[in-house]
Amino acid sequence: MADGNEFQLNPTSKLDELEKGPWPSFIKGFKETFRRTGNTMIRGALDQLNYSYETKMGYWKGGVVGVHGYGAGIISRYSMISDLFPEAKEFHTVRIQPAPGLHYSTDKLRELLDLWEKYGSGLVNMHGQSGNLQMIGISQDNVQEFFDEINKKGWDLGGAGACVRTSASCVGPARCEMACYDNLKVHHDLLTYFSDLVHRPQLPYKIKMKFSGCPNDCTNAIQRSDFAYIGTWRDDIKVDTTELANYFESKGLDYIVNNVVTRCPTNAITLAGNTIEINNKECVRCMHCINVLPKALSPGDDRGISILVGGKGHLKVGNMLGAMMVPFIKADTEEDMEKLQDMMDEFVDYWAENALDHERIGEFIERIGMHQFLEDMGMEATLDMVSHPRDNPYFKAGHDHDPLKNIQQAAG
Amino acid sequence: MADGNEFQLNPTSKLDELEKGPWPSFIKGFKETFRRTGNTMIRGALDQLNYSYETKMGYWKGGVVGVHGYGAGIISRYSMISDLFPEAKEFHTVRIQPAPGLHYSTDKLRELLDLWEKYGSGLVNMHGQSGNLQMIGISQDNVQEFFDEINKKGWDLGGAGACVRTSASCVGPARCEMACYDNLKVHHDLLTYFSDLVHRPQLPYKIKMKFSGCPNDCTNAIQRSDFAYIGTWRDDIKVDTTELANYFESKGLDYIVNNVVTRCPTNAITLAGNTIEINNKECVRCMHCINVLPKALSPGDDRGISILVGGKGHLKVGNMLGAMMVPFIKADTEEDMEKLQDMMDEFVDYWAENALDHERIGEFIERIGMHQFLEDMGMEATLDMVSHPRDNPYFKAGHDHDPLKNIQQAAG
Amino acid sequence: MAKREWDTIESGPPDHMQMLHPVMVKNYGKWKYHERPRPGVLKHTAESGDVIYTVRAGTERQDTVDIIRRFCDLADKYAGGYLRWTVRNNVEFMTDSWESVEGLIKELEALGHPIGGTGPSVSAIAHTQGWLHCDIPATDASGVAKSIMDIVHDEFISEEMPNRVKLSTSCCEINCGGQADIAVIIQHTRPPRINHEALHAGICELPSTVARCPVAAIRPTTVDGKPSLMVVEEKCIYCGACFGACPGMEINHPDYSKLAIWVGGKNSNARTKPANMKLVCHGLPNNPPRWPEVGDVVKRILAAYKEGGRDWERMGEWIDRIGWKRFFEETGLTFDMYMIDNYRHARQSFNQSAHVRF
Amino acid sequence: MAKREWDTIESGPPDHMQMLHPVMVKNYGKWKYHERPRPGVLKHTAESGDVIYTVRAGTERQDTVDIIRRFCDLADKYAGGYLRWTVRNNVEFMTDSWESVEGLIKELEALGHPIGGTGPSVSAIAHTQGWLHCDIPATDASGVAKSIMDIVHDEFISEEMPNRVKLSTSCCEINCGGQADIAVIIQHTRPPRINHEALHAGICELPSTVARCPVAAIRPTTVDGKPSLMVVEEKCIYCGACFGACPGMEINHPDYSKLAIWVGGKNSNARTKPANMKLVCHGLPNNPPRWPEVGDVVKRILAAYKEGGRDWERMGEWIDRIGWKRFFEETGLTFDMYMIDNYRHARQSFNQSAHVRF
Ligand code: SRM
Ligand code: SRM
Ligand code: SRM
Ligand code: SRM
Ligand code: SF4
Ligand code: SF4
Ligand code: SF4
Ligand code: SF4
Ligand code: SF4
Ligand code: SF4
Ligand code: SF4
Ligand code: SF4
Repeated sequence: MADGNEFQLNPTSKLDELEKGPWPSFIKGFKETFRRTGNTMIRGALDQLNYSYETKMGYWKGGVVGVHGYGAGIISRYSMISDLFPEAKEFHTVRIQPAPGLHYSTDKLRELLDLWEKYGSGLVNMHGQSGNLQMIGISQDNVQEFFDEINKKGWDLGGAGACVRTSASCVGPARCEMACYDNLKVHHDLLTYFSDLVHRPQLPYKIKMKFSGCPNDCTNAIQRSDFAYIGTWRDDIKVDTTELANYFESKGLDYIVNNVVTRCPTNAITLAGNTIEINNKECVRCMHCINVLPKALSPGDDRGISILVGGKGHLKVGNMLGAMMVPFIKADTEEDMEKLQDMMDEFVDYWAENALDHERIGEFIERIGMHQFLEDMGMEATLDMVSHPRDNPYFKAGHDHDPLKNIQQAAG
Repeated sequence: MADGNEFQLNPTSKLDELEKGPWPSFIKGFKETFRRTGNTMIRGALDQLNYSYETKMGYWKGGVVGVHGYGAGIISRYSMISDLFPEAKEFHTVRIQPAPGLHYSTDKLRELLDLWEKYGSGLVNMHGQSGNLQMIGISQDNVQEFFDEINKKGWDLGGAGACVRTSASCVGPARCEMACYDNLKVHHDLLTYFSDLVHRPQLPYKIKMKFSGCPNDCTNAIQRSDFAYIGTWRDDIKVDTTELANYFESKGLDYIVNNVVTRCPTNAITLAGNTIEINNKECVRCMHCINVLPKALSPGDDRGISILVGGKGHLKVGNMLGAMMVPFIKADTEEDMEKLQDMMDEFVDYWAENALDHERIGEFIERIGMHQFLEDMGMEATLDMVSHPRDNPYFKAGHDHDPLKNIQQAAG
Repeated sequence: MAKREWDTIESGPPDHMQMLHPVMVKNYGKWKYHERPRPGVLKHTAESGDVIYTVRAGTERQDTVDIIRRFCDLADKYAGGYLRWTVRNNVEFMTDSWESVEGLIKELEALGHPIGGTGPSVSAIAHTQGWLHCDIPATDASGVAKSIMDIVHDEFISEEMPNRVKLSTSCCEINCGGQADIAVIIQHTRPPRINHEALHAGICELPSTVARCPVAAIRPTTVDGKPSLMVVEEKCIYCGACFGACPGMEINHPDYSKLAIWVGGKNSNARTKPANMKLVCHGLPNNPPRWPEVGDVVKRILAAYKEGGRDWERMGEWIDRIGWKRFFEETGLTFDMYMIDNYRHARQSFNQSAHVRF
Repeated sequence: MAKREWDTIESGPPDHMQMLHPVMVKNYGKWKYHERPRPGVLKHTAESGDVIYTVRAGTERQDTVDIIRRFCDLADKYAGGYLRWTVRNNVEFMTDSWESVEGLIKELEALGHPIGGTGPSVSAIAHTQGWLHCDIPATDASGVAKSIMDIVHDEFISEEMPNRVKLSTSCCEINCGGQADIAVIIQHTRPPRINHEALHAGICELPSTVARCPVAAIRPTTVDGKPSLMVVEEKCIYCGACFGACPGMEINHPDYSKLAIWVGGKNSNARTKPANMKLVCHGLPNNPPRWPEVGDVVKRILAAYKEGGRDWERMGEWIDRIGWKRFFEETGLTFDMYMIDNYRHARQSFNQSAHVRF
């Protein structure tokens, strides 16, 4: 520790290198706040981090820190080398659920910052990859009080461990013309509905939901969440013919052909003289043409959500992308929301009862097989769920199946 | 058995239905030959077959029948219901290797037919799915003599069981302008080289090779053989500009655009006024453009073979397609042929020593992993072997790998 | 049997050069291009300017010496004494004279052999041994083949499909018939019943039977005090692999062995990579001697493809373009849960995207 | 601690409606289209005709109360008292006046926050906790992130890429950073060393550590008479999953934990389906504080893509078009055996065709 001046940093020759360069430097930021507040936890953290840069090893270990009544929301960190750097002996993170879409008013945010400066290090992570507002660096002693204070102001903790996790939403209808459902509201209501499971780990493993307003999937939901809610539409793409004509005029025919017509994944778009025609039956709702011509094209009016299940990270099986399970569900009315909640309850309950420890729902489905899953969930198999029918003969359909029923009905 | 007339068939009411219709009827054929020869084995076989049609069950069981010195080549069949149909009590098949490409002279073929009529049923299968000339229906007593007689005339048995199997070749350079190597010769020489392994089962399981003159793969080699030899070329597609111009004239621009330019899998073909240009670096040797414009385009002059390994049928893992292992190998000179033989020896020996019982080479590679396989075989990994690099992080490269070597060399 | 006087010569496959028409010997490896003057006839032109015509005809495939001798007669008369078979069991006669082509066509047709199978036609179906010879079949592939070919006969003798259509049929799930644009394959619908008597009689090697099961569903057990096998029914996937290893694992049944239809297999590398075929119909009755239900489904699929496919588009490529939903709509077939893969690589076939057609 | 007087309200996420600029509340769900007046600035027009501008700026991501308060100041001054963050940790200010846009840009730039990350630019890198906070990291993702963003800064503030470029970096193989066009991820290059002392001290649940291993390489054993674990080295795939379950399974090492580069991840459904990223470089040294070798490879990849990609073509789509061979040629990277998959679904990545480029 530096002698004399309590606002004096210790040498951090490695970290200092990260103050250079045009991109904003977190090291600069940390030092600034330390210099203003003299919060020694920051100095300790910088010292330990610099030591990590020298030795190329990490020195935090976990433990159990929580708030009254909750089992999750705090990531506890104890230094393994507190003999060297006692100032950051404890350095827990408080995960706070922000408003869906990461929208803030400055007054609400300032309240939070002030409390954080009072109880914690003053370091803030905006945001964690799951979507939490992460307050980094607090000692156990302060955790409960800090929580009580922010909870009074309307903030709640997020998930960690084997529970429903904090969700992420794209900006959604708040500002995006592509949004096909009110993902902010669905996020808000579902996470509130699942509060108990957010705060009290009682599941085989984590569950993440992410809410993207459209198939551009600006929250990376399909890849990063067990349940990806992707906005979509069932009717035809809306065409503003005046704006379409404007595009033809301003961008030119070549541009439209090379960037729209030839880029549709299913060739659903054809050039028809000086305009384009969309065969909506062939359209797979990929968003591309709408992205290129946002003034002229927009999602249809019969909007809802596609739900993909089973996305997750690398662990054990390599990256898993979510797979289409519910091609279309409405989320307009309170009744719709109840249906959605019921459906989610069924998914979660079924998984929770049958999964192994540390088995995400994607892995679970892979283990028990899609047939078992669909049957147990009482879901109908549809072609939307697959890229193509099976290509191996190992299935057990049973001998009472009548493949000709439909054909005969159609004929009869 | 019908009374009185030894040339009289028993009733086969089910099979008789198969005499109707425009396609040639094998039942008609069988009956015809029975009526001429009175070979009761045919009648017995028809009776048992008709019984199978009635009961919807098969009634053959295997056994062990062979010829002196060989362990393979005969598929033995004994009737399980010889009390009902004693005339086809024994009904073995002799698998004979035809000339590569299934080419025959009538004199050689007639010799064979005459001997077959003498010793066997007179029923012939041209050909089995692996490429054997199958002589169906002979009793054990006659097998050795029949074999000796045909062997004198230059015919040899094919494979069956855990051995190198009879191969198949497309018509090849004998009649096809697409042939990029002399697949008939390579087939002939390799199978002769492997004769011992064809005749004496001493491998973990079967090995099939198939020889297609070009990537049209008219023998279905990639799907149906452990080693698929596919003709290919390394230099540029040859263009006959006069014929190309003729096509433009006779077929029209639209036809060329819609059926050639837009159908190249890598967009290697561009329209350039009234002709096309091929970017041979982008060409993946798919054959399509050559197929559509055979007069104008043909494979380049630097020709050779791509070898794909691991194709096989459904059993255990679902259909496996062969995977590219040797992107290019020459097969022009005797030296080339020796190299090819040595390489095949290495493949076969390595697999034979390490595979489990009943494990095809594709399954074997899947079990031990491609890294082990390449290392043990001393083969270099190339991008031709994959559609794309790995997408999961579970590999063990070791820490002595230097990824920057090549970059630095290039720079230095 | 008399004492053997002949010493085997392990001669391998005969030399093909002695089996070729002289024009083919002369121009071996020097062909320049081909044309199709009419369905069933090819015309190959060599660099030398020489021409060889090929006449292709459908056969019984399960042939006889009489049938083949007749082909030999025709080959002698019109084709210099040479002939060949295609990988799909069609017979081919090569001649350098157009008159011979006409003679061949006339005589072959008179004998009942359809001329065709070239270019964008439906060629002869690849099939397997079935009840005629195999020890594990649940149907008769030859009969199914004949029944289907009768139906598609007109498509064999014409060239009116978008691209070549390859059919196959197999009499057990092993599928010796191979991948095809449309394949008809036996499908088992319940686990094998174990014939303990047979097992006690020692006809099977028990450990290798156990090892054959892809899902480890077979376990050693004791029945009546003697070693036998049992099947864990929940695990068993009805594949029938054990039956190939051991006849006591009785998988076949007149009613419970059904037929399934697969589409979109592709072996060539033209345009798209080779592709496995996909299940589109299962549980069809195994209904000899004519299997009308199978024929009906095959016809529906061919009709839809013929109508919708573009030039050079193989069955699977056509479906990829229009999407599987429309394939099912246009053929009238019904998608169901069992068509969703649940085997080892199942995840790869899931729709891992928000792409969806409404 | 004093007696608690507050009863927790499980309020969940706050209501977003109270967090929105009035123009956004008014036009909620009624936006019509957007434009990008300049890099880093969006203009959304509502059906009502209302307009809202967005100014997007890069941040430290590991922020402080001071940094955020400055953003609040700017939001109060120019954006009605509202602001938001993007999923990539950029901050966004919304305003209905163009003057405010200009003011914001000026002040943000003065504070060192680059304006950009919109449209076809390289946006801010998604990264993870690293040595600053996580208990299992082998590097410091924040440092790698800062070092890379310094290099690509010019591509953040301009829109000159073929399409959006998303970067990520993760400090262990678990990859909390996610799939990206280019990802930099820790890669372990040897099995964990087992700290038996730690295991004896009871810091881990042994059975759940055993269960965590994807390849069943961990076995219970006894060391010094006490229960511990061992690793079967031939089986171990160096994934480090066990370390997450048990700190005694020491996978990290200053020299043997390396960095690997992955490309072509795609999350959107635009045109092509979402895709996993692929390994293109591994064994790069873990070289703080600036990781120059990593930066060099990232630069090469970006340069090649910028040069060769077509409009709207994402990194992976570009590579699919030109082929992986040319990707390696154009970036100067070297393909090797380890880039061939050998895990569970490896076969699916093999070239199961005769398609080959020479
Ligand atoms: C004779 C035969 C080879 C043999 O040695 O027996 C053969 C001969 C020719 N094939 Fe083939 N193919 C033959 C079986 C195959 C097979 C395998 C099969 O039938 O099981 C395939 C792969 C099928 C698949 O992908 O599932 C095959 C895929 C092709 C293709 C690629 C078609 C495509 O677009 O996918 C071509 C190219 C073309 O059509 O121009 C081709 C082209 C040709 C050409 C035009 C080559 C040439 O220039 O001479 C030959 C005349 C074809 C015709 O019928 O119009 N041949 N061809 C086979 C005839 C089978 C039959 O009797 O019907
Ligand atoms: C005769 C033939 C069908 C036909 O009518 O053409 C045939 C018939 C049999 N096949 Fe086959 N297979 C025949 C070509 C094939 C093919 C196609 C090919 O070779 O191109 C395949 C797919 C390719 C492959 O090898 O995987 C094929 C894949 C199998 C398999 C599954 C192998 C696998 O690993 O998936 C078996 C089962 C086994 O070997 O245990 C099998 C087993 C059998 C057995 C030996 C059944 C048995 O295990 O007892 C059949 C003997 C029937 C008989 O009584 O003659 N047969 N079999 C074909 C051989 C004729 C010939 O030699 O020319
Ligand atoms: C602000 C943000 C959502 C949010 O709630 O935070 C957002 C906002 C918009 N995205 Fe996005 N996307 C945002 C993250 C993403 C992500 C996820 C990510 O960055 O990790 C993706 C998926 C990335 C992937 O595929 O790996 C994403 C894929 C897209 C696409 C599809 C691009 C493509 O062709 O693949 C579009 C369509 C487009 O570019 O027109 C899009 C379009 C848009 C539009 C134009 C939508 C609109 O009409 O308003 C927004 C302005 C974009 C701009 O920057 O020009 N957005 N967008 C995110 C900004 C991130 C950032 O700071 O850089
Ligand atoms: C903080 C955060 C990284 C960041 O800097 O943003 C993070 C940090 C950790 N992640 Fe993560 N993950 C974070 C987002 C993710 C994401 C991205 C997402 O949620 O969109 C993923 C990929 C998606 C997924 O869930 O699969 C992710 C996949 C994992 C996994 C692997 C899960 C898997 O099944 O593949 C683990 C390991 C585990 O859970 O056992 C893990 C575990 C961890 C742990 C708890 C390490 C551990 O096991 O002790 C890390 C705690 C670090 C710390 O000290 O704060 N983290 N983790 C992110 C959470 C912040 C937040 O709540 O907002
Ligand atoms: S996911 Fe769709 S609705 Fe949401 S921000 Fe992106 S483009 Fe807009
Ligand atoms: S949204 Fe996508 S699939 Fe639909 S028409 Fe537009 S580009 Fe084609
Ligand atoms: S595989 Fe090629 S060379 Fe052989 S017959 Fe077919 S097209 Fe000709
Ligand atoms: S052979 Fe195939 S890949 Fe090559 S140029 Fe022709 S169509 Fe394209
Ligand atoms: S498909 Fe099955 S039943 Fe038919 S011949 Fe082959 S192994 Fe025998
Ligand atoms: S039918 Fe297949 S899965 Fe069932 S016991 Fe036999 S081998 Fe095993
Ligand atoms: S990537 Fe690994 S080390 Fe980094 S934060 Fe996530 S779990 Fe921790
Ligand atoms: S590093 Fe991975 S593979 Fe190795 S022992 Fe640990 S969990 Fe198992």
